[in-house]
Amino acid sequence: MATLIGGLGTSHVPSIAAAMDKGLRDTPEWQPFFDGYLPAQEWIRYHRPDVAVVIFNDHYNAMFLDRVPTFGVGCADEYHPVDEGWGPRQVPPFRGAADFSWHLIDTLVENHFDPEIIQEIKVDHGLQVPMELFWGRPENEWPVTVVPIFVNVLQYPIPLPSRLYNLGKVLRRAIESYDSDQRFVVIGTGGLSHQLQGARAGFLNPDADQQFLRDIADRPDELAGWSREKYVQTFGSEGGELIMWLVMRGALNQQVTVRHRHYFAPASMTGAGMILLEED
Amino acid sequence: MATLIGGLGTSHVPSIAAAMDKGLRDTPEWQPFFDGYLPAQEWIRYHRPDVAVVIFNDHYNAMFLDRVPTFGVGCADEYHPVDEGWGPRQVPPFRGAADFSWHLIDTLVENHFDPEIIQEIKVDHGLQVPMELFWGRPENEWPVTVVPIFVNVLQYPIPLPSRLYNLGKVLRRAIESYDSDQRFVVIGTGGLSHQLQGARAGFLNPDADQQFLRDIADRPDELAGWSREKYVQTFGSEGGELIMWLVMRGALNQQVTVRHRHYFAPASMTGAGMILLEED
Amino acid sequence: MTQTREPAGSGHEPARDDDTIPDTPLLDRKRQLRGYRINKMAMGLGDPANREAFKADEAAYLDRFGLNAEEKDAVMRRDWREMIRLGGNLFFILKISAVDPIRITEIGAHQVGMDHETFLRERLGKKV
Amino acid sequence: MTQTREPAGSGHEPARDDDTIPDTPLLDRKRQLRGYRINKMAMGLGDPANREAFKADEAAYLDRFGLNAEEKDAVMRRDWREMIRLGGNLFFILKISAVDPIRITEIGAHQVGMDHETFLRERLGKKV
Ligand SMILES: [Fe+3]
Ligand SMILES: [Fe+3]
Repeated sequence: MATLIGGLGTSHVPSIAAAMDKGLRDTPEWQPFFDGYLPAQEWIRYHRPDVAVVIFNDHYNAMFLDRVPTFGVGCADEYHPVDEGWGPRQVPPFRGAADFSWHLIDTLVENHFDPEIIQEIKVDHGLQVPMELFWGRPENEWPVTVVPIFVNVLQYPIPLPSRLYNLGKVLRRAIESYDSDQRFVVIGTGGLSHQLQGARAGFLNPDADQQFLRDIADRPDELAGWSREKYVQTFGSEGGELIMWLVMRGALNQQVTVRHRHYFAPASMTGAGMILLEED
Repeated sequence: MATLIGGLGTSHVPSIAAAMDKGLRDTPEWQPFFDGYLPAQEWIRYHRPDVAVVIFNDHYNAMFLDRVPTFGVGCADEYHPVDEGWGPRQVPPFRGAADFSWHLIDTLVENHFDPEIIQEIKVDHGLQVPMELFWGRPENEWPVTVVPIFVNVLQYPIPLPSRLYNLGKVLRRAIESYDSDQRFVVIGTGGLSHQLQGARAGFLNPDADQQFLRDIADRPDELAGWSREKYVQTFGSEGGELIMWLVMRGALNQQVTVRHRHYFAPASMTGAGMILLEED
Repeated sequence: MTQTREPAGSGHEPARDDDTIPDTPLLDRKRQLRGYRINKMAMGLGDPANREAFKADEAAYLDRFGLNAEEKDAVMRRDWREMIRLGGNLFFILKISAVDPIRITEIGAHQVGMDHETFLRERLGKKV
Repeated sequence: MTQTREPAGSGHEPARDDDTIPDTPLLDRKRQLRGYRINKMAMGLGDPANREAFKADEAAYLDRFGLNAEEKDAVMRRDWREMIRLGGNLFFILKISAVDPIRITEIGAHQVGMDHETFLRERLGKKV
């Protein structure tokens, strides 16, 4: 049976991608941010996961409002970077773990979830940035396959935080029942606090961000019980996407150890950070 | 609060549409089939529902395999007939009950369902045929608005029958909590037994069909407990779509009265029929 | 009409031997992956411009969707049984019958390996 | 950095007065219905050919998506606050900033009604 070796949470701000593309990694403005990811990169190099399940949202690059799934699971062999307006970024395509994706979809449907089954789609910074932050950008090929889970966190109604937490629990069941010796990581992405629109634009909440980085490890049930409004109130209109970390957390055991935690604000207009969790 | 005045079940075979288009309604081959719908048409004329919630599947006319939602709810103002290969049929566009659709989507998400939110889409015979069978084809405008619920009954994994039955229960909750004096009918479509492909093509099971027309009224819990395989085994590969009637049945009270029931086989290659249920 | 009609012993090999339910090709994972190209090509026939292209130069139209030789051959010969075996799903390939008419019962008979009359009589219980 | 930054009293009317959370335009039902055209137009800019069309004749490009006079005006004046008020969502209209570059913090400042430096300092806690 497959093994879940850990959970990662991270921001996926497009400015991080732009900073990498422009070679700003080691500038005074960005270096502290990127350096905070070094321990996680080391952990990845040491543990070499085979599959990354990445929970993120498309930011209206690959999907339009005509059809918005509450959540969808990619089961393609390959996911190419999408054109977000500047042309597709020069990142190698992501290889899919299609066999597991189908197993996950089967498991979800058997457990009363209603995924969209996605066989052909491109991926935006929401998936690209986390992959680059943890694996670095490879020359040709990614050393890991991916299972993208797309969540609607933009068009209302967005899913309940508790629903995403429970989705994580079924994801774990799928990994544990998957007949394979592959090693899995689950990556929740998005956030932390930011608001890009309205008269409250530029809203940041570093204290709440840091509290979230503690609670996601120690009090996930509490965070899963929050209302959607409370997320938006606390983390801003776009920061509400933090609910996607609950899928990652739901996939892990109740007891976890925080291997690494990092926070930096603001990256562009966003409270940015990451966490690395291992089960006890 | 809105009122649910009854439930309808019916086949949606494309040959029925073709027969109407070709003026074959009163031929010896088709007349007995169409005459069986007269009592339901009369019931509709007498009760004048404002909104029809139609549960059906797209037959790969408006959606491709790139993105297949387990189920989706239309919330458009208008749904035009799609081109199924012969050009769009000359049927007036269907007016959407968009306000209720959004209320339904909200209610579903709050009740741990994961709909695709559909704002722009065309509809195929799966919706057209039931509407024509019950309302007749209008000159200009339909006298009723529609809420299309699209269900994946073709690409595996298809949803569990029990999931669709529970979807019906939440649909009822949405109708009962909808602040309006509108009158609703819910229409489950598809089936009955038929198989269009493979060496078992032409499979029909009239006895099971007739049993289903009894059990959907009296023993819905039992039918909701069947496996997907049992549906396909009993009703054929395409007949398995009968699971969509469970949404309609789930929306109704436990105790119902059968106002009318009709069965005819085969319509083209399909066991065809309908049921009209009122709550006691 | 009898309750369940067994497939006639037509001597045909079944379309696929690992179906959960015998002789019943479901659009399951394996089949639809295999048939993705055929199905996408057929889906395209919902667009009038593509129907014209199909009529004007069928081989070129099929090439546009990357069909391999086996798939092209099955489509061009209107071998419905073979199209299904290759992963085609009826609701897609039915659009070919809109361009190049054939009754659905003939498509059924062809898959079963019966002549049309026998199919109507034995499977559908028609008096012919 | 303080825990919560209150919007400065800039004298601007809020973008919308019925937000559940003040000054926080969510892509809720009303707003996205209103903004459907703008958002579809902006989504189109993910395609290089559309970007060229937008650059070549902006008004014609906007007409193609049926924008009304008010919407066209907001886009052509790059009035970000107004585009959002009209139902535009930032992730769509951000694609305009790919064609006609502007920093996202400038878009933020514009919506708040602050000059860029003040926005960076007061909202984002930057030392400028
Ligand atoms: Fe995001
Ligand atoms: Fe159907």
